[in-house]
Amino acid sequence: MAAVTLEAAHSRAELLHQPRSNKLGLWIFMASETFLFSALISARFITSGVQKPEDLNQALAFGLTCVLLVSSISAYLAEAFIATGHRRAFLAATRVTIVFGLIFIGGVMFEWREALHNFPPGTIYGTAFFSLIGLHAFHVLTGVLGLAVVLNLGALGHFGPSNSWPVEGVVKYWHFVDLMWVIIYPALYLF
Amino acid sequence: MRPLFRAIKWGIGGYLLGAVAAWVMAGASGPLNGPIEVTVGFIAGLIGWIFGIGGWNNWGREWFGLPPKDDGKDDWRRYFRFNTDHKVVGVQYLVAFIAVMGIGGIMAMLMRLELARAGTDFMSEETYNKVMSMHGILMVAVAVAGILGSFGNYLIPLMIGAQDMAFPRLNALSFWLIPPVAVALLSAPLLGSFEAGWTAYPPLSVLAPGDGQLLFNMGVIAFGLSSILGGLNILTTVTTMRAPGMTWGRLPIFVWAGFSASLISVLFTQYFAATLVMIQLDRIAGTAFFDAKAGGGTLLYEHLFWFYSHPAVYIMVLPAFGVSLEIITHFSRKPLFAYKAVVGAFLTIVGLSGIVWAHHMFTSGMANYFHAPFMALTEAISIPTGVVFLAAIGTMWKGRIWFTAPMIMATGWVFNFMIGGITGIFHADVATDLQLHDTYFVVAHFHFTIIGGSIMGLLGGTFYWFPKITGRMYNERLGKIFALWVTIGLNVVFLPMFWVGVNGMNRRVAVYPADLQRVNEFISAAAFLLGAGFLLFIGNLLWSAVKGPKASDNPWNASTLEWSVSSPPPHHNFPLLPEVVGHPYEYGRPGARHAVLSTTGATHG
Amino acid sequence: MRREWLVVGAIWAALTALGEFVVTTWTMLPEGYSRESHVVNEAYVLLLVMAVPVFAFMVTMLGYSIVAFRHPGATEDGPNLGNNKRVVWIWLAVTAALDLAVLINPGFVGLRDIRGTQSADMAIEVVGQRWSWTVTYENGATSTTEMVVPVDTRIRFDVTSTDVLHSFWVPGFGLKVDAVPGRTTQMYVTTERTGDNADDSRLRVQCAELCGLSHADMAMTVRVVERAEYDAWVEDLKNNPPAAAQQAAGATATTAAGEQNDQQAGAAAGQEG
Amino acid sequence: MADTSERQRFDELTTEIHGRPLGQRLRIGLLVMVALAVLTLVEYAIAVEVEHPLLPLLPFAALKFVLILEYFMHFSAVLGKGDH
Repeated sequence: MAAVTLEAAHSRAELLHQPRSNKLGLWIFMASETFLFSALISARFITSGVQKPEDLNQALAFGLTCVLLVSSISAYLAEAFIATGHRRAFLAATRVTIVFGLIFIGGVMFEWREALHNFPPGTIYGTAFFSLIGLHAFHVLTGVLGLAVVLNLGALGHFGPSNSWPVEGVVKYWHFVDLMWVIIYPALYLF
Repeated sequence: MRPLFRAIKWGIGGYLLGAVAAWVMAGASGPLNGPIEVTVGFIAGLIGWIFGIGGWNNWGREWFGLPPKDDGKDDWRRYFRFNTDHKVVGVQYLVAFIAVMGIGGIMAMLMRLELARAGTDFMSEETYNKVMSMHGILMVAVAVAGILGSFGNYLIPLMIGAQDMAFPRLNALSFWLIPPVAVALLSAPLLGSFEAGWTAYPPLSVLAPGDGQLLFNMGVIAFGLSSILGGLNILTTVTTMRAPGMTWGRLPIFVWAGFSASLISVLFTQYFAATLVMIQLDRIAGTAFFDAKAGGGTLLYEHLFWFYSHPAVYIMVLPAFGVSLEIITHFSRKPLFAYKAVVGAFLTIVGLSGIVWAHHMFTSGMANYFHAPFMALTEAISIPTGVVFLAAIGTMWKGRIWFTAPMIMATGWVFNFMIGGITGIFHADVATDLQLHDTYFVVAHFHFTIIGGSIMGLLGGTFYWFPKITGRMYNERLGKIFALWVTIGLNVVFLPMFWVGVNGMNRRVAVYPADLQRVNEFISAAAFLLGAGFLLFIGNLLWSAVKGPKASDNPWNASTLEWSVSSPPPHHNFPLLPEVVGHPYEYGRPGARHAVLSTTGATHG
Repeated sequence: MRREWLVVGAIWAALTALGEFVVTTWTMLPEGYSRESHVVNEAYVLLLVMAVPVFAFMVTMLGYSIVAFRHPGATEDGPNLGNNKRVVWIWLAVTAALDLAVLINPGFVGLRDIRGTQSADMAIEVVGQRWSWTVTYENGATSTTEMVVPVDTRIRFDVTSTDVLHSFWVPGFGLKVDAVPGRTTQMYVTTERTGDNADDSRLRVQCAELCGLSHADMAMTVRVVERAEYDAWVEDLKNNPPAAAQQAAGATATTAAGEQNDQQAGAAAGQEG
Repeated sequence: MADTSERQRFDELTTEIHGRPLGQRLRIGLLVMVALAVLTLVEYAIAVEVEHPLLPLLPFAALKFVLILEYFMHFSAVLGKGDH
């Protein structure tokens, strides 16, 4: 009897702690990641000041920014839909997010082919450009993988209004990647 | 043991797969151990290893909607697989890092053997550089994760009355990242040049031929990841998992120390990772971060590197502050003096640690106007550190001091770390630092802070919690001899190093001016004696873990929560859920209690 | 209670007196060859003088507690004295004051003294490469085996590196500065005393920043000589460069001669004035 | 019953997700998106017009940063529910 109560108590305690822990843990992780990005962003300004080459593909970069913005809102919608129990809409929004994420990665690859020619990584701007965009694109890629996992599990019927933490977590991460782009975009293209 | 073999297989398989894939992607020309292949291979191998050891069964399966599988029963084999019990992870960390400390210690002995004579008699300069670099990085790793990984994981949940860490699987992951790191670091000297020291300053680390430096970079990045995840786990655990009534003001001081150190490790470690990624990119992708001709610069590296690596010394010593104050309190049987001030001091140290990095760079040629502010900020750290010393002596004053092995370690910590702290001022001061920087004075200084600060905390904590962890008592007489041996031996070995430092011997050299040989002979002899003392430690613990007398639940009659459960603690930590009703250190007040155990605790949430 | 503090105070005073006596009379600092090294040594001694009472206090408290409050076993508790705000504040004030004192002198004072003015009687170019130093004098003469500098002269070293980080350190001068690829760092030294590497191993240029294989051997001897001897030596070095340097210096050696003579005259005049 | 109060507490802890109805969420999302789009356009326009526009661009980046942090990531929710 006592043992049963104890087990129950333990699982109840877990039920209470885990949502907070997950959320806090993700925030701490994102804070940590911010430092990683800040290291590279500061490296960009330390090595090459506010200099930037003339032959940056501004139109493409602006387009990529818009793509990320759209994917951000679709991710937001995915979270909103699953939290209110609209599973089909959630799946659709997640798919849209993944597609836009992939478009973004494709755009980066296209941009790199040009950039490799114009300002190769051996130049000082190229160094900052390729490392920062590369780091960011890597995060987009992991975000897409996370979304894919969530989509798959969602399609298997895993999430609902009371059980949406994985979706929320991945979407938060996705927004975080967007957040970094908000800084990287002006840092690389506009300043 | 099955998961271990599987992990080795998957790790090697992953490495080969990654290397070949990278080789094909890079045009299928050139050698299979080119820089890109090694890098990608290491990453793939790391993933293979983690999945193999149990990451896949315990965790990865969930990503695909499959139920997780457990790998085996809870017998001794649980120490050799992905185990989510924080106590298992803590023991894994402790044993692994004492082993790493042994390897690093052997390197130190080899170095002292070479340094006993002024010329190169025992090993070539190339070998010396490798041994020195290896000693550096291994010991840095021990100091960074030794206490936080072992006692942090083992004790923080127990001390705050939780069943486990907030993220048990992440916890297991952060430990199992360590073995591949060890493999990478230990094989680095075998694969070509590895001579840039643990600081890996470019352009040397970029230009050095061979794969050694690549593996070093990847290994340290993975270690950084482990450190970040460990810190994240501790921060979250302390914030969300405290037992009812365990307010922030009632946390044992070790928990506060671990919390503060975790703050640093979570945030600043990324900068070290970033610098190593930059070196790696310079090596494999042709970027120009540190290529002066293209406009890059090494000062960038130094700034970013020390932005992590100075706070890192507080990752090393803060947990040891916690351990030592914990020991001093319980063995003086008095409340911790100025508890709130100490907590404030810890947090102040965390804050200050992030804005003092450039005191490592007074000779680096950075702009002169940086010197004065960084000197001022650096010296300001002595104020919060002083509070910790005040707490130590204030607690001992008028106490009932029980002079056991851990207590000797803790008082030795006060003494030795103080020498380290005072000589630190000589480096914070620009005038003296311009002469003393990169000399043996620095070597002596940081060995006093890191051995005196961090390692003595680790050793003292090992004695103190040994009965709790193993359920058996260590040999007190041998423990006392060892504690005195270390406390005194440290001074005998490292005090003369201050002298050779001011007399013009620079660090990281295999040869030095002949007129310094007599003192170096003495240092070497003393170092061998100090090193031999560690056999006493290992022998004592190994023997006691098997044959030692059974320990009671609370052999020290200490008040914190971990002593309220059996030795070793049960699987869920607490047979009855604890509810904290008072401060942890209420010695000398009749009837005061820290916690009561009850079944109703959970409902308070 | 009061007696306890009297004993502690007495031990502290005795230890402090002993310590101060030791650090001020039995100096373990070798004398340097430059004004800057005196600044370093003074700062060093001052820091020791300030550290002694602090150290003595901690040792006294620690030692006294261990001896006087020993109590085997955990059978009895000490008094429930967890906090004393006044003590904490006094402690904070004292440590802050000490910190401030250290910061002002030797901190800022030492910083000012050791840097001195940004002017020099002569400039010497120093290039570090794995694993040797090349020194170029104002007359264009170069040396890779020995550095000779005149006494009583303020010298600016312009230090750079061609490959990896090195650090230009002459222990006898009390200063070092890193040799950074792609940058020129400067170090001002005012020589004050003649000396020879043969008598003092601290008169050597030593690389102090790990630079790979032969880092430890990356050293060259230093001599501080009288002005006249220096002039003769550097002139001789230019006219009869060592075999290795000869090829490098090559054709430019003769054309630079006139220029260099003028410069020397100028420098000499500046010194007299 | 203890269970219902726990249920409530669990819901409280996750209100940021479960609290608002869908319509309100969609409105907020749309508004923020429009704001972000406008800000990005202005950013771009400034960059085209001004040489090295470090200072004028900073507030825009900061504003976008805060908008995403607050409305997409619910940052204040993490501060609001401190300890127990």
